[in-house]
Amino acid sequence: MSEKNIKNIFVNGPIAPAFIADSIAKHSSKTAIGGHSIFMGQVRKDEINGKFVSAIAYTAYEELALEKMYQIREEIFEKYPLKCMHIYHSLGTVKAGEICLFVFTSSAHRKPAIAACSEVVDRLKVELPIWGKEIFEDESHQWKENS
Amino acid sequence: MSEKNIKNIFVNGPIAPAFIADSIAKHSSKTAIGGHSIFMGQVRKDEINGKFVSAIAYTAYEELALEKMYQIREEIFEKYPLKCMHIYHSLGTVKAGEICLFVFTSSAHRKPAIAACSEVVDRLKVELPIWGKEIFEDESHQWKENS
Amino acid sequence: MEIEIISFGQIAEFINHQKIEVDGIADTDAFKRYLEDRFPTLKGMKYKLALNKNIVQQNTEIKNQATIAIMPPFSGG
Amino acid sequence: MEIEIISFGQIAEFINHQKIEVDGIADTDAFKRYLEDRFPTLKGMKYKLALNKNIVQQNTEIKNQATIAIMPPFSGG
Repeated sequence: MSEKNIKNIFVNGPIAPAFIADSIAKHSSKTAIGGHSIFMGQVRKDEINGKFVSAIAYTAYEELALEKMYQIREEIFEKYPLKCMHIYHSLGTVKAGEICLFVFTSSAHRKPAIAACSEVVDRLKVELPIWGKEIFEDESHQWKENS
Repeated sequence: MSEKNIKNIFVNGPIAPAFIADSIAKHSSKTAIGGHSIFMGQVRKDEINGKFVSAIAYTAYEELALEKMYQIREEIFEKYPLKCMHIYHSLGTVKAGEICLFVFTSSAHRKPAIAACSEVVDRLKVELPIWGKEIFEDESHQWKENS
Repeated sequence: MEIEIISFGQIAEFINHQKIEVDGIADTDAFKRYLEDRFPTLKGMKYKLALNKNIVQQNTEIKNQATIAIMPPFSGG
Repeated sequence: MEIEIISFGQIAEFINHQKIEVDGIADTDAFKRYLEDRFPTLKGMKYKLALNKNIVQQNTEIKNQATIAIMPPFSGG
């Protein structure tokens, strides 16, 4: 039995703006917070060889991703004086214009929240076993690569 | 007659999470965007000499603030490849736990949005003629100072 | 000449918005001396002036019907 | 011995989840040689292994009933 509190970060399909609003609203009782930083990833309608991306389908090695995210979370809380950190990533299909990633950090003063948010985004792109399949309007696909 | 498109940034009272959600949702048609960065300032219930801050009342030299914000906006768009930038600051009373500042930047890739958002927050705290009066639970007050 | 004075934040607690009729205030340095003389509380405080909506960075000539804002340190955000 | 193979992303398009019965695969380096021999497409690709949910950073011993994940470069976010 693990004593680690491994949180789920995965949601099925896109992350709705109303979900983000709820997440923000929940922090109004946390009156030690002075600054919130949010990053959201949105699926781009990229043009690749004359075809437009209509959606990205995400899959993940979920257990490993959650374990890795747990480690990142621990390290970020060690490094920055954060009050809160929330991370959500889509699985399944997210259409162009929809949100696939939501990272939300909060601290008493603005700088730790901003630095932590940026660092979490950088790290999760590199370290989490998640894959995006870019689906074109003609239903052909190619596998996304993070640059 | 000025040809400059000077945008208002001021809203009366706190900035509602639902307003932020609407702002996010409006970007789903902008499918060249890949990353959004948001900063939100929240009023802290600080304890100062045994008394708790219950709210901050904001006033501004509005015309000068909007002119200055226009300059900052121009310089930030010059410096970073942004798709969008939205800024809102409260005037009047904002209670502890409520949001008084909302900065929202978007770009094709994440780094410009994140860097621009952070820089705008830094600059507006230093450069915009806005004043916060911290109101305590006993209705006494002191004037906030940005550190 | 006529100068309109506006004030903000903590300074608005002891300097009201007002129009003054004065002579011999040729520039912003002279205006600061006038102000600190009339409102001694100001001497111990940090403040900036804005002349006709431009923040004063160096001593600047004041013309008739100028509007001068007296601004304590900013604390927005 | 028995090894469970799971695969992700582009690699899942040509390597299915499967259990294999093999002998003589003592470590992850040997497993890679086995894989690339059986699935030549893999030779031209970047990929990482995870052995029992630990990302393989260096050659590691494989024991019976191991689960090995074959993972192309990550592209989340």
